[in-house]
Amino acid sequence: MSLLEELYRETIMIHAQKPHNFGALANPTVESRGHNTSCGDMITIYLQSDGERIADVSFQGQGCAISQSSASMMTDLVKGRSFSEARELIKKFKEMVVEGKEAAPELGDLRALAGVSKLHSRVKCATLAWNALEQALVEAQNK
Amino acid sequence: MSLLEELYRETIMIHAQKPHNFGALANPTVESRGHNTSCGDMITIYLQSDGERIADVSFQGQGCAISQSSASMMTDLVKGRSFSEARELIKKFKEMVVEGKEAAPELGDLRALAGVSKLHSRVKCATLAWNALEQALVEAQNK
Amino acid sequence: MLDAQALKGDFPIFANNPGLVFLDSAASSQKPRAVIEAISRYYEHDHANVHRGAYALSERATEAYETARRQMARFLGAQPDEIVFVRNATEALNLTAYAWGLEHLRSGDEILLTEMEHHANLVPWQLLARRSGARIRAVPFTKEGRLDLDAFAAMLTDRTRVFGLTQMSNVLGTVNPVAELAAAARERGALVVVDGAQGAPHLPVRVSELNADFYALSGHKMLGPTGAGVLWGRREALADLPPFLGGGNMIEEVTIERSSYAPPPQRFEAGTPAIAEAIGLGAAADYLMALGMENVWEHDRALLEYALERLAEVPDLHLYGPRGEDRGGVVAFNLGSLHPHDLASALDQAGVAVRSGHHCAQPLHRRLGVAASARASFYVYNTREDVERLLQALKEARRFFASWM
Amino acid sequence: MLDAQALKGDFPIFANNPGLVFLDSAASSQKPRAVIEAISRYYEHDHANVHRGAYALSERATEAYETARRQMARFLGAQPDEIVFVRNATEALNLTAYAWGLEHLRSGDEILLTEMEHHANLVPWQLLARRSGARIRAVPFTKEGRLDLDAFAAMLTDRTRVFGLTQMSNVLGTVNPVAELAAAARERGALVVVDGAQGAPHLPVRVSELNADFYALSGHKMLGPTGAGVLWGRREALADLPPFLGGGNMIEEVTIERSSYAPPPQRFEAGTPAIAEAIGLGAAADYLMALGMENVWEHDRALLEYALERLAEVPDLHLYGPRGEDRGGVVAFNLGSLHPHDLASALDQAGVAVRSGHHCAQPLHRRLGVAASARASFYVYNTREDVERLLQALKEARRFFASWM
Ligand SMILES: Cc1ncc(COP(=O)(O)O)c(C=O)c1O
Ligand SMILES: Cc1ncc(COP(=O)(O)O)c(C=O)c1O
Repeated sequence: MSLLEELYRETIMIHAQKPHNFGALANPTVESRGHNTSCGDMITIYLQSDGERIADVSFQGQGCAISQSSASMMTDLVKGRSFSEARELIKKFKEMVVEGKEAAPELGDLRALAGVSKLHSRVKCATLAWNALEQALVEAQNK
Repeated sequence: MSLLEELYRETIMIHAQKPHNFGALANPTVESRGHNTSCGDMITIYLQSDGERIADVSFQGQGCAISQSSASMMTDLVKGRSFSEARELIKKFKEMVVEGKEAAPELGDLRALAGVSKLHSRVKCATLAWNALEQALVEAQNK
Repeated sequence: MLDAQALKGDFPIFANNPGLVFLDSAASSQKPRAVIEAISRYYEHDHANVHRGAYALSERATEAYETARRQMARFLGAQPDEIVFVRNATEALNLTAYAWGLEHLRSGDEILLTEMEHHANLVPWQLLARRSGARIRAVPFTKEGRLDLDAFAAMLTDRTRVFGLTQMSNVLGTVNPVAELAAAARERGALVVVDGAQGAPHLPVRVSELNADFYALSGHKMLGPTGAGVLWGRREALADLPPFLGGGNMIEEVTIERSSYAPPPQRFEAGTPAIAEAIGLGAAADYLMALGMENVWEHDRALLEYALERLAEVPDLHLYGPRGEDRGGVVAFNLGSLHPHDLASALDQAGVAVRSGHHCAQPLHRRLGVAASARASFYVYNTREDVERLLQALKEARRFFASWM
Repeated sequence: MLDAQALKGDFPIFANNPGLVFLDSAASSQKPRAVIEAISRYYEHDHANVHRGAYALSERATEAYETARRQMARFLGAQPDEIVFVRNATEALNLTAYAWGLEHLRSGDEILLTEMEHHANLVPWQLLARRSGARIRAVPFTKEGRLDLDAFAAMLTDRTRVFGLTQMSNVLGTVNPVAELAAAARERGALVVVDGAQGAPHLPVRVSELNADFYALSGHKMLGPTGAGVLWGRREALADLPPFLGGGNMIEEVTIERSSYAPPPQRFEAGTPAIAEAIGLGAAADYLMALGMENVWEHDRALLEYALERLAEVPDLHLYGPRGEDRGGVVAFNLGSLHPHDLASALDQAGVAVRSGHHCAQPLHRRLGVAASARASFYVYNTREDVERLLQALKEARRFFASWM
């Protein structure tokens, strides 16, 4: 399997084409923006929360298949989780795509993105939504 | 003869120690300053003139043996000359120290500075007063 | 015409990366051995700080540095004392904006730019506009990718104090009629600042014929090292320009309270310059002059025409930029609805290096109606075979992503 | 202790200039093979523009560039995102003066400096003072060549908005008690800007322990290439700092009218950086860390003490700078009434390279009561034999000029 085939799996392309949780929430507790300065792609995370648990989460923005599918699967995964669970997932995801560690089972479909760790220039695409989420959690907690 | 001996001849050292025409003129037509930005040395040329002939010329400032002796001998040489004669001497002097051409006889004692052309870092010392004179001639003519 | 295949041999990167098709010279070019060795040789034989030394080594370093200034003057058809060494075109443009602008711009003044400017010729003016209260206007470009000359004529007014434009667009490839527009702007009393970052590497340039006051270029885009660029200024424009960076080497006399400044170009080169880099850039200019800039331009043009012809074979490929003689060797494109980042990764897997993103030209892309594009750009070492490889890789990528486009 | 004679072998300049006694490292140091080769290797294998690429070459270039940032962070005891690459200390200090100063300084504010500052930490503040109406004051130094601490205490007031000082004087060799003075200044609410141009190459530096907001250094003085330096900023100080140069790479979103800016350090690195130079500087930092900065400092100190001892043999030699532990390897001097330029030429003829002039420190020389001085400065490759050669050359010069002194 070529790196390209490893990366652009069907799961990823389906999420990229029809992302879940796409669009602004009506009354988000916080909004957080992420920029990929290397390509100009941008994402906004909308979070509804009491400061401890993610009641609802969505995203908006545009970007490549990697960043869109990552945001789509991430929002699916963290919805309803406690902040500490979400932080643990952020950590696991980054270990997988940044450091190239083995994919943790709790990442579910997101494990399809493991190949990104071999294509350094795309790591920022995969982590764009996650960094914005991390930021949003901090802001929600300080509210 | 070492380059040092060739450069620091008696003529030069005597001029450097007791420079001729040193000090400001009482009522100069123009004053012109020269800076050697590489070492901070500075010279001011005072020129008394009708715009065609150098009635009187003097200099002030401080610097190394090369720049002081050059200024001393230069002022001796150009005093009483027409602007066009002075310009010709400036040209001849620069040919000698910048381009390393053979010393023109009309440079007189200044020919002792011919060795400077072999010590590039000192060329600016030797030409400091001359550039200030050149500038002074332009200013005097435009008055 | 150039023998690009033979020239590849001058560039060690190709021997060390067999199969590499490098199509990103508009971002930064590769370096010939002559440039790399000029730098090593300098460090190994002649290095010392310049200008301030009283010993042989420092004299040699100074001589090498000033030789580089003369080489760049020759390359641009300018005088050596009109050449200011800076890091890159970005610094050159900022120098102009800060030194000229902070002194001269007032609220109500206008800065006229174009919508095809690189951020480097946009953001410095924005920073200045914020401080001075001046206003930025930008000449749009047409659907073909050329400046809208009617709009230019209407936007150039007596309030226009600065006119800044790129000689060649880094996305569309458009070569602007600089001399003509600059003449009109100067007639209105505007300062003319030309961004030559793409022009200098690819076009024969005689700055004196451009009717400009300032011209900025980056050495690393014209076979030179990183860390060296040039701001050219007309002698009178430089003479009137107050200093930008303060420090050693640009002064005459310093007291605690105030200083007097050296004449140009020293006035604008505060501190220890990028000596080895300037020397490397001089070597790059010599290399290009030996090739002949007319030949470089013709080579780029020929490759571009060939590429445009061949790329027409790829379905769903949207190409940007004008057709015609006023277009350099840059091709920006998008493939169907595929994001250019995904496309570039696919091309990279086939060994073809192209850039994707906004190429530091967000307003330009906004006008094109897309967020980003992929871009292939050509230079002296690119061959028809490189274009062929790009074509094949594009076709493969299209097949690979077919069901998702 | 270092084996300086063995280290000379790492520096090609010495093999290519047999007999050279290089005593001008305070102006610019020589480069070890490791640094020269890191640069060539980069151009020959990995060059492409950084950050913006979507292909393997650009990834490798980016990785090498960011590795250099980490190396410099380790060298300074800092975090990578506190490291901004600039051309040299001069640019670092100007960046601070422009970005912080234009935003914060008002008429009536005071900028406190010292009389031993290099022009690089003086002229940028003068340019700023002229624009803002702020006033510059300078702490004098004592006859011994140490900062006058009583004067400092008296001059530091609530009007003091910036305190700028050099970690080590490039003429006197004095190492200032930076942490102590910086703490006092920060307590008064002043921004503290440290010029580390001489400190970083010679002293073990942990920036976090200096109580400073900003720290500037030049790579070319610490075995690195020309064209690369660092501005370190405390994370909070950088976070609050508005941009200086505008252009590519430092932005998030750009429209014609305005832009939003990237977080530090990118916010301060507009345009294509000096990539190869940063990589070379990283290699230099590694080389120095392998030697151990404590060892470098001890080596400099030992040579200095030996030189001071031996130079006492030369009649009519006036030495400047303090005696004691707080003094690095710099010796400025004058021989009788001889102009230092003439003296330096004589030493050069004997193969000994020293600098003469005001060393970009005119106010310092004015306080010393001289217009200029000659200066010998030591670094890792200098030996006792080099000192010996200096001594002999000085004695010869004295004989040669005897009748004129
Ligand atoms: C104390 C000090 N500060 C600043 C500088 C300026 O360094 P650069 O010319 O590399 O910017 C120097 C060196 O010349 C220096 O010695
Ligand atoms: C048209 C144009 N202007 C300015 C620049 C900026 O060049 P640099 O990043 O070398 O300063 C570039 C290249 O990126 C460019 O293409």
